[in-house]
Amino acid sequence: MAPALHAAPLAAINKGDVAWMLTSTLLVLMMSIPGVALFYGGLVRAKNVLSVMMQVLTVLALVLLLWTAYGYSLTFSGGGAFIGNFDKAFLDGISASSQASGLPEYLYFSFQATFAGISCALIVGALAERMKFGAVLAFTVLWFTFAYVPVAHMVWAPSGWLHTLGALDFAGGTVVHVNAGMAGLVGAALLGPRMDMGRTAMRPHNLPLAMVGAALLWVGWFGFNAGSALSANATAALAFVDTLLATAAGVLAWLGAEAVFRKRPSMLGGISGVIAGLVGITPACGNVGPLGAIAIGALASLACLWGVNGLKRLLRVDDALDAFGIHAVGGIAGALLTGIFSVSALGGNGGNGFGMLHQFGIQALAVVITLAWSALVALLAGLLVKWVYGLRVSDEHEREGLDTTVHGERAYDD
Amino acid sequence: MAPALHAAPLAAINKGDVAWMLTSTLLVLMMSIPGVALFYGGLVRAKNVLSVMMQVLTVLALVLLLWTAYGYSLTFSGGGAFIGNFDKAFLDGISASSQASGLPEYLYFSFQATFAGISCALIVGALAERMKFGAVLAFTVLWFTFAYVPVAHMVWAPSGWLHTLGALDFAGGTVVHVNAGMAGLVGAALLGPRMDMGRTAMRPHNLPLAMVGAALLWVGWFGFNAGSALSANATAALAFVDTLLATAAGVLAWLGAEAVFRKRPSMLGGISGVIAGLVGITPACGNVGPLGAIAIGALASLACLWGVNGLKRLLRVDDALDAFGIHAVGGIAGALLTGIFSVSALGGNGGNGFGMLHQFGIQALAVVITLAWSALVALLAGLLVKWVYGLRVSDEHEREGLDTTVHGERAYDD
Amino acid sequence: MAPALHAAPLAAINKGDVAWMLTSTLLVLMMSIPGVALFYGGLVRAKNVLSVMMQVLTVLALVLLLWTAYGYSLTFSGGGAFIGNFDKAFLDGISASSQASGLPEYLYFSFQATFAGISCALIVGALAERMKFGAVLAFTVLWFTFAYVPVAHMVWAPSGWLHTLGALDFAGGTVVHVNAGMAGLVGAALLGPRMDMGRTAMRPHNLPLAMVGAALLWVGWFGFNAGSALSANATAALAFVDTLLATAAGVLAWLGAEAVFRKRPSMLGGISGVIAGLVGITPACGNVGPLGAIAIGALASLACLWGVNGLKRLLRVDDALDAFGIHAVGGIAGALLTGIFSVSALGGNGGNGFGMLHQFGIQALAVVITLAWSALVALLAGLLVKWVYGLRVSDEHEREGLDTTVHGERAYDD
Amino acid sequence: MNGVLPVNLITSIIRPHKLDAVRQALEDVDVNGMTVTEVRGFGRQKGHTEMYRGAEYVVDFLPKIKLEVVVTDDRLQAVLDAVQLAAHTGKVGDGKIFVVPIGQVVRIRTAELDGDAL
Amino acid sequence: MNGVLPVNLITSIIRPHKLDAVRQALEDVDVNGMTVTEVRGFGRQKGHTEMYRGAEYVVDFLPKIKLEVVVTDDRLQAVLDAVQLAAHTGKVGDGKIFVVPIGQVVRIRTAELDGDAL
Amino acid sequence: MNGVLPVNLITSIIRPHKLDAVRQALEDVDVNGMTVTEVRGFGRQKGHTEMYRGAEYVVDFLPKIKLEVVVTDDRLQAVLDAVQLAAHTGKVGDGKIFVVPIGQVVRIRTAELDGDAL
Ligand SMILES: Nc1ncnc2c1ncn2[C@@H]1O[C@H](COP(=O)(O)OP(=O)(O)O)[C@@H](O)[C@H]1O
Ligand SMILES: Nc1ncnc2c1ncn2[C@@H]1O[C@H](COP(=O)(O)OP(=O)(O)O)[C@@H](O)[C@H]1O
Ligand SMILES: Nc1ncnc2c1ncn2[C@@H]1O[C@H](COP(=O)(O)OP(=O)(O)O)[C@@H](O)[C@H]1O
Repeated sequence: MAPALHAAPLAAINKGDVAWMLTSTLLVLMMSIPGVALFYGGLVRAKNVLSVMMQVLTVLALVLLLWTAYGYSLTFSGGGAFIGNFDKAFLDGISASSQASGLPEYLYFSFQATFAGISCALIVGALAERMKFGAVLAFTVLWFTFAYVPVAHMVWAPSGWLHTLGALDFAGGTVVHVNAGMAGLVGAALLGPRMDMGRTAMRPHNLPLAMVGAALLWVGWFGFNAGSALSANATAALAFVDTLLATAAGVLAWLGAEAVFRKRPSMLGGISGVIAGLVGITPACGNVGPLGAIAIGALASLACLWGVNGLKRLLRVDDALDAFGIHAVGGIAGALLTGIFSVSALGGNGGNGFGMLHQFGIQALAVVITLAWSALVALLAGLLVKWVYGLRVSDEHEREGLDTTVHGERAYDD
Repeated sequence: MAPALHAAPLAAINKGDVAWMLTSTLLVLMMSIPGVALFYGGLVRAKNVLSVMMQVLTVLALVLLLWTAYGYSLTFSGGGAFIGNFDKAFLDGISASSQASGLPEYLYFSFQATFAGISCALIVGALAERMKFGAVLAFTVLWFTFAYVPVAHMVWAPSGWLHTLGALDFAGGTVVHVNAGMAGLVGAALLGPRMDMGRTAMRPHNLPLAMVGAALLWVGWFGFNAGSALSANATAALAFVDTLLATAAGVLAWLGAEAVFRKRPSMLGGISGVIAGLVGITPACGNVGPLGAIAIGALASLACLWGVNGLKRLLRVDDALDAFGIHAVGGIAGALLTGIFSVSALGGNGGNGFGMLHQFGIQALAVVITLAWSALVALLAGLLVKWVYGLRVSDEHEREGLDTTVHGERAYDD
Repeated sequence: MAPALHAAPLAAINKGDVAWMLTSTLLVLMMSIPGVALFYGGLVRAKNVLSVMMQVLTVLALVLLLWTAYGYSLTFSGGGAFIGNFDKAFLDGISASSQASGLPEYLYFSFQATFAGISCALIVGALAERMKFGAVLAFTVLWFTFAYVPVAHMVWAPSGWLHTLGALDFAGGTVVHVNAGMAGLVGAALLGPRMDMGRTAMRPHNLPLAMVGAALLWVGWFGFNAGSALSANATAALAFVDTLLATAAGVLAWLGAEAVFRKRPSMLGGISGVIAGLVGITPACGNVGPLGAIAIGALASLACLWGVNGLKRLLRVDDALDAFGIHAVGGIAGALLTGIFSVSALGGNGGNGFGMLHQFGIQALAVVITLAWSALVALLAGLLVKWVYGLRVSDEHEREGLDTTVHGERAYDD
Repeated sequence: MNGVLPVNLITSIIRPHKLDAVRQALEDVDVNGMTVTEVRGFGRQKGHTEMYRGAEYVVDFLPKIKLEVVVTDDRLQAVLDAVQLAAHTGKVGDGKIFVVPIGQVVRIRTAELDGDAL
Repeated sequence: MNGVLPVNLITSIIRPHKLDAVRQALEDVDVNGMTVTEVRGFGRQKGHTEMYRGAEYVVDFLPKIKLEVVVTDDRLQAVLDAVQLAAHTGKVGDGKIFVVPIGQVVRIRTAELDGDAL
Repeated sequence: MNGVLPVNLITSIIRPHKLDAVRQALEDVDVNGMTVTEVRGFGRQKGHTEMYRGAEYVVDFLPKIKLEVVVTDDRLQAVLDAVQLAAHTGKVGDGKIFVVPIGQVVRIRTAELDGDAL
């Protein structure tokens, strides 16, 4: 994502840019609801589908307002290396005629707001089927404030530390996916596994629903990736084609591996490949060429396949819907591969001065910083919430399901 | 919504505007199908889900053709105070090069057509689960002709009475929501309550479906609201951010109230808050600032919470899916609050000459006129249809469900 | 669809065009997933829903990569009458600054890629519920290579044979729908009927799902049709309004016929009317006026109603989800009617030199060529796959359902 | 203590929309426990027709509710009468009641037996 | 009138895809009423395996159909034979038939009893 | 061969989440066949409340599992004990076990009868 430039507020705004960014913003909103809500909702058991959908919706709504209150300002206002300032808190000083990055600032604000929203919504997947509703909200608010906002500032603000180091993260692979996936892992570890874990099968209750969610995520992701060009220009077109092809490669890689190793390629595998390919190409989509995108999509997909199998068995954490196994692992793979495939010999737009090894190092640094920062904040936030309010619902509520016990309703009826 | 200006048909059209309005138009279409169809379909019992979806689809198709035949012309052609003329009936005189409001007229026509479509589709919710299919169509056609068209003309045509009075209704809070909600209430009163009302629980048969519907309504509503700027400009961006934040506030207000008063915030509450916030901000979104939008979203949501509880018990009408309780109540709240939050001291763009009390009066007048006009037309239309054709299906059909008895099919099978 | 012009690569690109075409491309992607996946998924029995969704997703992913490898180049590069060349295979020579048809070439490439994807995905409907997964993929790849690519070249490339003859196919009625429908018919005939055909009812397992699919197809089809203008201009607006109204007419025609002949208008009928109207208007939408569009929508719908009833009984082929009965029949009706309603006396933009009879002949020729070519390729491809790998799953797998036996998972669980 | 009385399983196949009425009638004769299953019934009553893409056919099974109540002998007749009255519409398809003598009943919670277990 | 003959409840657990054949066979021996329930069976027959994100396991219950038919003694054997033949595939998992004597039958519509109620 | 022993149908109504434990307990006493139905139970145990747009009400039926096992007389008591123990929580709503003597059993696959059919 291009950094927010406030230099030329009086320049004429191109309506084609505005048209595309209005569309992109609603596409990113659509990724959260219904996208993630459907994807996660379909993957849990029928007794908990409303609870995850509620968590996604409420976290989104909450973060949109917090973004208004201080998130936007702390991220994009002011010149600190680690955090911004409060000058634009509550949209102070912004009017319909304000501009940012060549767009009406309200639009730029909205676009960025939907990124904050989906980042927090993604975490819900790791915590599914056992966490108190209030605890989900509290945990998310703390993480948003102390992890999302500073990391976004460090990576995207012109003065941000990682930005000045030269870390490449076109659309948010590190800020969004590595960041959120790590928080999910820590949260899930603090929560402990679901009570029936290992004893009964925790099958998705409605895979077609999850498939629709994944499909809408793909569609919406064009807003996320091509929208991060902040303009209807050639970079947007590049990000678009990269997003299209990396995802196709992600699907085929996952299904191919399943066909070889398990004989039966699965729907859950196919949609996991969709997400993995999308996550992988996110940091790279403005920098690598279409063939590089295909490679990244396939490699990220295989990395995530390992993430939800081998790595998951190693970690022994009940990351219920694989927020870490897909978003963090895919995000790490993507960030590192961006360093490689951006080189012009591999079709990237890295230019002459681009040093693959050097860039790889910076990318790795950005990943490690993000992982560490996010994990630390998630740990402290989770412990605080546990101590003050408690993290888990009672066993009886967990057994009966969160829909009836926490929200007083059932998903399905005759 | 800016009035249709036909003054400068030869001016160059900006392609950015066209791009955004093409997108907006399909977004508003998406609000009806699948948006409203899903939202309503999920909220009824399983034996009636197809019937409401059919009603939404058929009403939409019918109104699109009637809009072509005479609706557009009577609304936007001619200079009357209460109604237009037939000059553009059947799109007479319009070609691909015609312009309206700075857009290709075919596009302007299409955008407005989708507004007419969703207004009529909304009414279906009040009448659900017991009305003859033919009666729904006849009732809707009459109401469209004698209520929607004149009210839209009065509010949006440059010569329209309420328009010249200065009523503010940026995207159609009065024309669409108050208007349709009132028609639903009258229709439901004429129909009588569903047969099991009060004896058995009429639970939503599929809340995830309704949630997806609400989510797509939110996404599509950006076409409705920001599209009403008719241009990819700063006003569209303002309407966009207002629509984003008001809805978030609507969700949190409803859930907060449920958490306080019932201990258990619900999914149905959350999605009701989505719709309530959206309805509330609709008339205001081109005029109030983001903080005003948050206030309006929250207040409209609380008003609707009362609308579907306290008020509903008062009215004793089986408005099955709360077309009145949410759309009319939220629309009224929004229309009145527009008068307040448009003032520049509260972040609105009311300007210097803007008198809050004066505007509040005009807004109230527009609401009252719309309520009265819509109620009268709905009453006469309902009585006529009842007399000529009958309104309700037989008890046996109602008991077995409308899907099998009216449409000859079942929604779900193994 | 306007042919790909590569003449002026250095001309300034209009960002409004780019904005609309980015949007259009993702809309066409959305037609495949979730559109077609939902539509087909809802219509099969519960034990096969994942299998059709998998086939749609995997075919799409595969074709996107094949389009990159050679499809795009063979279709749009080079000046042959029947096929292009390999100059742009693997996007050779294309960079972010390349242009095609006034757009960034990556965008033009992506837009066309989604057309290839949906064409192949449509075929899946005819083959549903009994075909080996690998056989679906192999059959599709062969058909894509030897039928889709040459027909698309013949119709859309400036040097293509049917293009130079003057065949009108604005958005792909012949290339996509006639072509794919015919392949489906031949494939289904080679496969043989589903084992319970005629003995048990093969009811749709989830009509609301199919309804959502149809609704998203309608929404996405604006990208397909109005996007085929390749610009946010007056032609796009014309294609838009035509697509809106033809579909409305398609719905009402089908439901009207059902109401008259069967007393009970059905949801399956309504959504079939949606698709029929859309298919019918596809070749015509840049050429006929709105009233012509209404006529075409209604007539194509009635033709398809016959296609899935009378004609289907005649053909005695188990075209499971009516890929031929709707897409080919509707496509043929649309192609022929385009020849008629393009005449300016009927509101079309045929111009003075336009000869209705002459054009009708050309349209018929294009249809016949496409039908014959597609059938031949499908026949050879099907026989080859049958011989090498086999087409059908075992009876036991078919009886138990393809979801568990081929993909190792079930769609629904508690 | 009615642990000595013989016990019967009364199985009723009824119309789904009659469930509430039958439950009420059973409560009125002081039967508060029962188990309900959704079943499909074939019988004299014929179903509606459905149409799908040209294929029209009669649905020959109909949704019914199976209601199982276990009671001691002394209340058998009262329950039979209650169900028969409450589930009655007089049209074909009202359903049947079957009575089967039961050998033994156990309440899982308390391990009480037979009449005491109800 | 066969109101005096003893009555039996025949419960058959069969493969779902055999339902149509069994129904046909029952009609052929003039049994037109029956009640059908979707059940899950555990037994010798083993289910397929399913995989979800790395977790692979055997599904140990299988969908079966429970078919309940009430007939008088004179037709019992004919019904048993009809079901056994029609539901037979010869592979593990074909299912079982249980016969339980019934004390009383009531037709709700008419209050007819026992054999007359069928 | 235990074809001569009397046979019983043991029907247990249990809590859904106890199904796995009960199945395990049955396997431990060498019972490997059973049939399971999802049912709804009314009884002393009261359901949760649900709210929909202002309407709040108690859900008075509860999801239960009906487990049917057919065994010969010699194993009846072992099965009863196994189920009672495994399904027990001690709270209201644990459910019941009913035993009904069976007249005849047929294994469809082999046409074996009675004890041999199990
Ligand atoms: N012989 C039978 N055995 C088991 N169930 C039966 C039998 N006959 C009827 N039923 C059940 O009773 C229901 C009603 O029977 P039906 O013949 O339609 O009407 P009625 O009970 O009024 O004579 C059927 O749908 C079926 O579920
Ligand atoms: N002891 C039993 N009690 C109740 N139902 C049983 C019993 N044994 C088997 N069944 C039912 O019969 C079905 C078939 O039994 P199974 O052992 O798999 O094959 P077969 O009947 O061919 O021996 C099971 O799925 C189950 O529903
Ligand atoms: N008289 C009865 N007849 C049939 N089923 C019963 C009867 N009483 C209880 N049940 C079943 O047993 C379940 C548990 O009964 P309940 O009274 O709630 O608790 P408990 O078994 O602990 O006394 C009920 O939900 C119902 O399914």
